[in-house]
Amino acid sequence: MLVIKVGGSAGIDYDKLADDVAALVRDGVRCVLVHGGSSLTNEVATKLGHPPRMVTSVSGIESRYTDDKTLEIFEMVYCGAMNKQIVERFQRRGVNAVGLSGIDGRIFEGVVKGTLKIVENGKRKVLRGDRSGKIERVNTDLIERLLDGGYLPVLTPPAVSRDGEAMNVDGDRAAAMLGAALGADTVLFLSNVPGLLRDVDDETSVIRELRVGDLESAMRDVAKGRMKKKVMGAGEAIAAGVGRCVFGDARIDRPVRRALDGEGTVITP
Amino acid sequence: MLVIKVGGSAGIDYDKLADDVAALVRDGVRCVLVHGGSSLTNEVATKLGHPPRMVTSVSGIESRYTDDKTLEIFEMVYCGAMNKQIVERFQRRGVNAVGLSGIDGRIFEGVVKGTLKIVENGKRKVLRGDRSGKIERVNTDLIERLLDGGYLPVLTPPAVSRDGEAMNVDGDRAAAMLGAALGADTVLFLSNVPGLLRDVDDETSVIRELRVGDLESAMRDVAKGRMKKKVMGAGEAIAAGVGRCVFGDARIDRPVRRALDGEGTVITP
Amino acid sequence: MANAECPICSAEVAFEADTEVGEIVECEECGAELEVKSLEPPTLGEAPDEEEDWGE
Amino acid sequence: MANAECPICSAEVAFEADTEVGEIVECEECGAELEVKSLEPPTLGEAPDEEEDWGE
Repeated sequence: MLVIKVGGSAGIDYDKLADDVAALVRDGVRCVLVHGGSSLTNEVATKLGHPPRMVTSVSGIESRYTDDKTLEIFEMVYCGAMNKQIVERFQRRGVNAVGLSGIDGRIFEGVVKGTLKIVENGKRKVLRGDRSGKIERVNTDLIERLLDGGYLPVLTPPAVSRDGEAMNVDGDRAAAMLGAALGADTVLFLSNVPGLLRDVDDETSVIRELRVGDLESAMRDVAKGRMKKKVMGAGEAIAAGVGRCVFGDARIDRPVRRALDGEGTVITP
Repeated sequence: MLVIKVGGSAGIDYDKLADDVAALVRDGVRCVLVHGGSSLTNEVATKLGHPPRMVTSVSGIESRYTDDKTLEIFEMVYCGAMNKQIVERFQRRGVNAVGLSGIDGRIFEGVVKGTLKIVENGKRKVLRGDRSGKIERVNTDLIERLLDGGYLPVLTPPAVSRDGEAMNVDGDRAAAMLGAALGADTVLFLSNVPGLLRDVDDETSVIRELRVGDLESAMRDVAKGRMKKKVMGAGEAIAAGVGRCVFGDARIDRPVRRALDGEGTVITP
Repeated sequence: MANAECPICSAEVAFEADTEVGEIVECEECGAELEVKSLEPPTLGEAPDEEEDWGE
Repeated sequence: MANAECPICSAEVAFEADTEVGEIVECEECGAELEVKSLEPPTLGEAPDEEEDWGE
């Protein structure tokens, strides 16, 4: 079982990804895809006159302040444009994909934060009405029904809270927990960087291997911004029994195959 | 088995609908919901600077000219905002809904038109690049898996062509064919009118009953605009074995229950 | 006024001043439904056949 | 400068000129983390506790 998380930032080639995953599915590999959509969301939100408001929590982690209006735009892009265009790419390649958000079948279930403590213009503030949250449970029944039926699940945030409210969650963390819940051998995190870079500005400075014990220091000293979340997610996946995680490049040919062969940052227990 | 099509025009109360359908699901009725989203699509398309272009075919039927950009906006609204907000309403009511488009699992499969013959400013024209199409087959395997798992399928256009391209289709026709494919006893068409009106401007002029034999004349003399498609859809559904179709009002309390009790226009073989 | 040749019976078909690309015109000789392919040079093709269909 | 009462130890807490609603301030007496509930009248409440979390 293979879980593949592909980012939503510019520069990612979804056709190359679809070619590679379609080949794996035809070889009988059970795959589940999780995708993002952040850059298109920023574009559409700005055009609709509700530009994204990124906030940095007091513990230094950046996230999108998700009020009701933002969540609707988030759903339009992640669950609408991105999800269905990725599903369409697979249908074109004869792979019967099924696109779902974490709300559907309560696949990603958790707790809405509601309030966030942020730092803005040097001031510490409390921010309410944030419909972001944390996943606590992955309900795999629906995914297993799809896999048994020969379908390729293509999943996306948002998730759902226990009392049924849609909530924005981090896609990397969702993929990590999904991998753990499905007992995946490998979880791939493909994005617009070749792996965890020692020097963010030098794409050749990929750290080739990490043990789960090294992640703490990698989080502190090396990982920046969104990569922090990927490292956190990978750590959790491996702690929950996933065989290995690989941070690979989603801009190259055969991105999945090459990540499986170890091209990028390979994290093992 | 009950198929419920609810329109996307303004004035429709999705909370009342969700209350009613949730009660039916709890009573053990197997339901499938199909929804539209036209009015929100027009709004978003205009804000994004790609206003909707409605065209009238040479045979007098109005439809949305769906170029690539329009299809993306269509997916954002139907599959993103509308679908997930309806699914969320059910999750809040403890009903485990699963939202899908016709591309997912190739539920709605058919043929892309590509070219359309329209009348515009009095001139007859050929219009190309129209990603609208006609459904020829409903693949019910995925829907049956969901129903067996106790999930409530919440479906939406677009559909998919044989070679895997997303295509815009009429939701009413999709619901009619779905009802036929699932062998539904009843297909409800709920919209912002109380039924098929003898006089479009008089909401009390609901035609209470119609036999499938009367539909031809109803199409010609009574049904206007979108209602034409509903009448066409109903005729096909009944011809394919559906027990009855009811055109009911989606703005009232208990809209499903009251349509099932015959409130609106009831069409029988 | 520009003229173009009917692709079916090669008769001369006159374009109106406000004829547009994509417009459907009829050949007065053979009655075929033709589509204006281009204005410069004036070219006609057979119009696609009638397919009744709707979109949402 | 406006003052408000600390909800924990009722000490006086001074607001800066640019203090905003929602801002987190510390009570110098008991060190509690407080949230500025309103400016007119100046009111403080306990700040929600630290919950580490991320959104996409």
